[in-house]
Amino acid sequence: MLDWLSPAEWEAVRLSLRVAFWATLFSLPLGIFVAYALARWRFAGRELLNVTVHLPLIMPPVVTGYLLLVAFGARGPVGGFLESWFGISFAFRWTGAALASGVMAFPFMVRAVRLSLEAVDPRLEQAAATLGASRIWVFLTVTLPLILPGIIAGTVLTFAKGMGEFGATITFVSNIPGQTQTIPLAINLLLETPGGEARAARLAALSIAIAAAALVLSELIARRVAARMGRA
Amino acid sequence: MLDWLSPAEWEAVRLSLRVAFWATLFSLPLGIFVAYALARWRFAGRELLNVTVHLPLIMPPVVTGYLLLVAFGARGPVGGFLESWFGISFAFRWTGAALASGVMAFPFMVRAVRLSLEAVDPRLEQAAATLGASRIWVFLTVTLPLILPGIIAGTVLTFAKGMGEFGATITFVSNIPGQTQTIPLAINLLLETPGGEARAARLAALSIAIAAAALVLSELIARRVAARMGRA
Amino acid sequence: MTLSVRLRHRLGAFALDAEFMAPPGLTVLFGRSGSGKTTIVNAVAGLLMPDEGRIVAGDRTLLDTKRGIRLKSHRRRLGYIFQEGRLFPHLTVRQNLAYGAWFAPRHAPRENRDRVVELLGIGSLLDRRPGALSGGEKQRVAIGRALLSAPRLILADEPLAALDEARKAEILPYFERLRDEVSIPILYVSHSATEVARLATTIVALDAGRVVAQGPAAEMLADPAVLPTGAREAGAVVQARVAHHHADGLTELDAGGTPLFLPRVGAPPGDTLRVRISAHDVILARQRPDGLSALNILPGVVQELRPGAGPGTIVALETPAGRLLARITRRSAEALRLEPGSQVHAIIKTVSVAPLDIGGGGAGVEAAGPNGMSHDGTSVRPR
Amino acid sequence: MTLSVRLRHRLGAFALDAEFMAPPGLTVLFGRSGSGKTTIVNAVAGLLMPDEGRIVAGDRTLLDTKRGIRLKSHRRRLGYIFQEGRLFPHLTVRQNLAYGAWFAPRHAPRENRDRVVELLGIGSLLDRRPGALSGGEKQRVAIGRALLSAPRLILADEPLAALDEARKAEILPYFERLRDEVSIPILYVSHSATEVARLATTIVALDAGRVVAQGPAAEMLADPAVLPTGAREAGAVVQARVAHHHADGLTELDAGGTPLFLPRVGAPPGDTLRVRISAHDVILARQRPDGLSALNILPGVVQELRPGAGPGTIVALETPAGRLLARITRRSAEALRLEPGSQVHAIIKTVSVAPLDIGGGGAGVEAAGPNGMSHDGTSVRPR
Amino acid sequence: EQVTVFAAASLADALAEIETAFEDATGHDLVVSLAGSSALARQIRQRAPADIFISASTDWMDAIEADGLIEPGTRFDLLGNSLVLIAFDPDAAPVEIEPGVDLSGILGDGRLAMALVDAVPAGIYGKLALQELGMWDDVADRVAQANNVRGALALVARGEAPFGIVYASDALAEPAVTVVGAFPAATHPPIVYPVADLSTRDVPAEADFLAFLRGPAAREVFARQGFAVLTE
Ligand SMILES: Nc1ncnc2c1ncn2[C@@H]1O[C@H](COP(=O)(O)OP(=O)(O)OP(=O)(O)O)[C@@H](O)[C@H]1O
Ligand SMILES: Nc1ncnc2c1ncn2[C@@H]1O[C@H](COP(=O)(O)OP(=O)(O)OP(=O)(O)O)[C@@H](O)[C@H]1O
Ligand SMILES: [Mg+2]
Ligand SMILES: [Mg+2]
Repeated sequence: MLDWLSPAEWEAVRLSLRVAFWATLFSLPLGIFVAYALARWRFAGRELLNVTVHLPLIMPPVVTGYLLLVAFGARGPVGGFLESWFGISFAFRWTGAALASGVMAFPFMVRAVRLSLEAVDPRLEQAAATLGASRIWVFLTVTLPLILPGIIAGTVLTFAKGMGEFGATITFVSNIPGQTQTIPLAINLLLETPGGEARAARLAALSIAIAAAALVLSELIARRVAARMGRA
Repeated sequence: MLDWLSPAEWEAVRLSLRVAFWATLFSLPLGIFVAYALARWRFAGRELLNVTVHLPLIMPPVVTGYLLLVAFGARGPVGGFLESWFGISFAFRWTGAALASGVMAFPFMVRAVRLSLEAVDPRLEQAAATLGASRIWVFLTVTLPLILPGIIAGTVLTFAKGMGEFGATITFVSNIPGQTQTIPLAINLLLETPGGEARAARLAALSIAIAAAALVLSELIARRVAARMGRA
Repeated sequence: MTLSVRLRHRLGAFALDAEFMAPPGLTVLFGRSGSGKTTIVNAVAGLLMPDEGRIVAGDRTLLDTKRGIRLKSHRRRLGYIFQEGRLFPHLTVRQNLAYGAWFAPRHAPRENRDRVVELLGIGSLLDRRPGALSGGEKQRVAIGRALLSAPRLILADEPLAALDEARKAEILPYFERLRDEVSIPILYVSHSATEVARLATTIVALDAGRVVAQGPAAEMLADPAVLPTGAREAGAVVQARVAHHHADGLTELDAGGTPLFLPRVGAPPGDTLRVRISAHDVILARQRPDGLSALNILPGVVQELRPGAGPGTIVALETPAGRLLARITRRSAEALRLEPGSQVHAIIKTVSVAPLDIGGGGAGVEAAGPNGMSHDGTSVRPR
Repeated sequence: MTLSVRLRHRLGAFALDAEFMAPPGLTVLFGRSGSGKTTIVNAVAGLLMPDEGRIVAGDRTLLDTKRGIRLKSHRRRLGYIFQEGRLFPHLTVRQNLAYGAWFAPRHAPRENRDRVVELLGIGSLLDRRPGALSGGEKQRVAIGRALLSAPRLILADEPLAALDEARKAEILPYFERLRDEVSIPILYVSHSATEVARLATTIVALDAGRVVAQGPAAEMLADPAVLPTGAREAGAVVQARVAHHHADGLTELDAGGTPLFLPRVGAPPGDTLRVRISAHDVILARQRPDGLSALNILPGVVQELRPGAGPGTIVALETPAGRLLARITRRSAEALRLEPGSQVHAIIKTVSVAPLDIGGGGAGVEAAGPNGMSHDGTSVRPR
Repeated sequence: EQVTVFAAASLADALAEIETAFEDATGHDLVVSLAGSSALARQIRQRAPADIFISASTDWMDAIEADGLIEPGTRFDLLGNSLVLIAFDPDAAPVEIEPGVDLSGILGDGRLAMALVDAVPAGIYGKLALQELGMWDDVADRVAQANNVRGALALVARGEAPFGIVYASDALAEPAVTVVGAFPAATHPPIVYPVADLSTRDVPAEADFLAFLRGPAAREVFARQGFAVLTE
């Protein structure tokens, strides 16, 4: 079974899982925050934020990758700052791949959470406030549980995107086996070579299987959440 | 102003708008249907459909484009059938670019609509049924208006993706100026050309402006819908 | 049209096992919170598919699990007034009201919209959306929406609970009219004794998912034991003809030859009314008392004494106006030495006949006759 | 603690312009559907920010638009029972009940959970979620949730509307206890005359967003003109001491020296009760009548005759038990030649004192005294 | 008459000039679709409406030829290129590239930017050259593989990688990089851009264009762009 894929390919699988996992983990809280801001607050620059969130969708991935490189590379303003102050480095590392995936999936994460947020009945949040819950507690005990469907959807989309992101990743952190060569990069490599299709297909199948498992799991969780809540 | 971009670039802008428009128009009803099926029906193959819908997200765009090429190309089984029976051809035409964009945006369209669908209070649909509305009428008069937020979100995401899709498009329908060279393809090409960055940036800015306009419009509509509905 | 319902369904720990007949007229489902009223109504509406059951409305079988018949909700032609409004938030009040009419057969007999709107006092709300309505306003729109859908069966789940007394008093006659003139069968859930007394043709009493008693309203109301609200709600319904409207604001009725005074009633002389006289509003005296502020004193003969669990006794009398009930203490019954056959006088204060308790038309009570319900003065209890 | 409210707010075509004082005890907001009751309660709860207004609860200013004070809802320490439940669908009944307690100050005096659960009859529902509850069950959980949040002010918007009479009868004493023993001020919206009569310390009558009358309950109930439900709800509240429980199920009260018989009451001998005697349940006679089934006959002197718009007249009497009201027809008043000073006998049927109308403790009425409300027998009407 | 050319993206600039010149000279309409050689080759296999294919490597042209999609006898090598070592630092010392040079030492802790070493011609040739020179094993795990030569160039131009290996033609076009050494031609197989007339379609103008490519105007353009012109 193990020699079904080459060791380098297994490495790509391992890396993809890691990248997808961390991309999801980090974009989740930020996505919820941005979605909340967009859905609930009226502030100057709201539309600008909204457009910014959608940028990775509008621009070709190469451009996004290039901009990430410019900003988060070792010599980029943000990258340099993070590196020297916090020792966080994205350049040519899997962390950069995770960043690229997270950024590319961000519009979906935000949209999904926002849709759920806008469907939350504000009267329930009011009820919580009259019972003594401050805004943050209302959010944690009422809003957050009620937007679980959106969070699950956003998580799944981000995870899937993390498994599949190619253009921004290769532009930002290039293709370094064992470091940044995720499954899509490996597949791409195989497709660039005449006759590489069969191996590419195997890798794609594995990737799909993983994402499908995550998908089925998410459906189970979502169904459970829905069943628990029923209708009030 | 017009010579701000080259004629070929204006052509790309025109083409992108067309591609994004048709991609959105066609994936909308299909997306709503699939979302409805996934949200409301229990049928054999539901999970399979769900995974299939997410495939464009999981696989690198090149793979999606390649599969489209194989299936919808002039020699592909589906493409050949559509061509000979309905005269619809996707191969190396803007229609193919629209198909690629639509397919790539499909997971988001479906997710957005589905989230809204799952937030619809089934008791309202029941009420409509007791008032004599058959299932299809319930859908048209109650469900559809209530899932407008999801439809708007899905539309915006699909339109934005239509403006930005690169990988699958170039793999599927190549990069033929005036036929399939949309803005992202043109940008990508400019980035391949030494010294093309400035022109690429101009084109990107225009693309972002269009998408931002669409985004702002969608927000206005959504806010109007929300305000009209208030809370019941 | 008779509605016959047999249901068996399990919801978690709650087991519904109910069987009842709703003859033409208005059938009240009566029972404590959680006794299964809404569950039954939902099953009749087709919103709940029971594990087992049969629901037949006239000659239409709505449900028969044995024969695999499950008519879809939208084919049942109902007007369901839900316990919780369920207005369409995306439609204006006007559109909500019009909704059912879109789907009604073109020539179905339908209520006049303007009349319903006026009755419900929602004329000024037509262009608003439900989000901008008060609780009672929502409920009134919900009533209007159901009534205007040209239904062949009305299901009303506590339709008036959120309304003030004055509004109730305006709407109740409308349900009476539907029951009597338009002859639409109505299944009506209510906790209010006044509504029950005023509207019910038939009463079905539920407890923990089972029918504990059912029968014609007149009999059920006369039997405090079967009414879950207790003795206070016992009473008799008498029929009387409007005789004369007096200048001092009183209306004189003719109840089997005896005059009966009420505060001014809208009906013209000659009309027959249905007047509910609550058992606890009747005082009995051995001799005809004099110098009392009460205007209505009816002679009668004691027919039956039915002691209750507490200190009270229900006394059934035969009077010229018909059968009356009086609820007195056992102590008084002994002091007056009452027994079947005793001659007594029933004293009823004019104003103790509540405006809500004066029903228009006698069809409600009359209709209770020819439908197979027991008519021997006791109520029917299943099994 | 006195709650003083002044609000001005515009909602579409509806203009609220209300000012009232809620002295310690329970203040009922009374008014037709759409008159602005929920709007006022929402403003007190901080869920609606009025265009202009001032709300002061005791020494805490909850809102003062002039001074820019707008206390957030969660700092107001309220228990709000909403008109439409608003239970948290993702939490079990148990968690819903516990929700408010999480945020209450640790040492805030709080109700005993088990007691409240038992009172509301929701013990068997604790592990369910709101989606699986009946309408009345939801409402009961909502009541519990508010009561268990250790509130310093209770807002109740038609809390009992969805409940059956028996359940209401069980819950009402609880509100009385909160009012009298725990001394939590309560703002209570209700359409039910029984609830108003039983619970209210103060009544604020609203119409179209304005306060049309306000004053101590005892006085407001005695004045049919100010009560929107009309004359039927007039009545007097008398205080009486439990004297003796008789073997035949009757309780004998001592009302200023005269015996008053009621069906068995729970209170032990010696306790003081608040008994509401509805004006339409009182019959007047010139001579003490004999041989009547009514056990309670009180001598009295007519103080005042107040003719109403219809055929009725309210007669106020001074009796050994206190002030009583009787609603009779003008025709009877003339026949009996009643005028101030006339000696009469008031006849009250034992059972006409409804169980719901027997209140525990006299604090409700007594508390109406020292709060700046007019005490001269007429109600206070603003402007 | 219209001629459609599928050409490797790295020829974008040169072909843009040639297109104008050709159209002016012949009155034909030239359509150029620029993408990766692999994508174009696959599209040709799916009967893309292309008349002429200019590949960046012999592999994909071989594959097409094996499929019988080439007009027999029309294939010829159009251009050649050479590999150079470039640096971000304009003052970097020139390097004589020969066996024994401590490339690893020169890199320090920086990365060596290359195009995909197993897929993109520039990367493949670069890897072969380094192997030939005995340096590959030293630097293999330090190589950052970009999606194409332009990507590698961008990494060096941004300073993310201090050194890179690219084609001479690309290095010439990017002012932000400095050529510090040239790879001897003997260290790698000849770098050629083969061109061929495709058998998928047949238009007379094809021959005109092929002739034009061999002509002096085209040769001048290619030479200016840094290519070695292989035609006589
Ligand atoms: N958003 C709104 N826009 C316009 N009018 C509104 C809005 N919300 C409420 N109203 C109106 O304000 C008035 C007061 O509403 P409120 O909910 O306070 O009434 P209420 O006294 O509680 O009535 P009910 O007994 O029916 O619950 C109503 O006439 C209602 O139609
Ligand atoms: N999904 C469910 N799971 C378990 N029990 C349920 C569910 N839905 C309802 N029940 C129970 O079924 C019983 C009947 O509910 P139903 O709504 O018919 O009561 P009801 O008579 O209408 O009461 P109410 O007067 O309070 O509206 C209740 O005891 C309720 O707790
Ligand atoms: Mg119910
Ligand atoms: Mg209200």
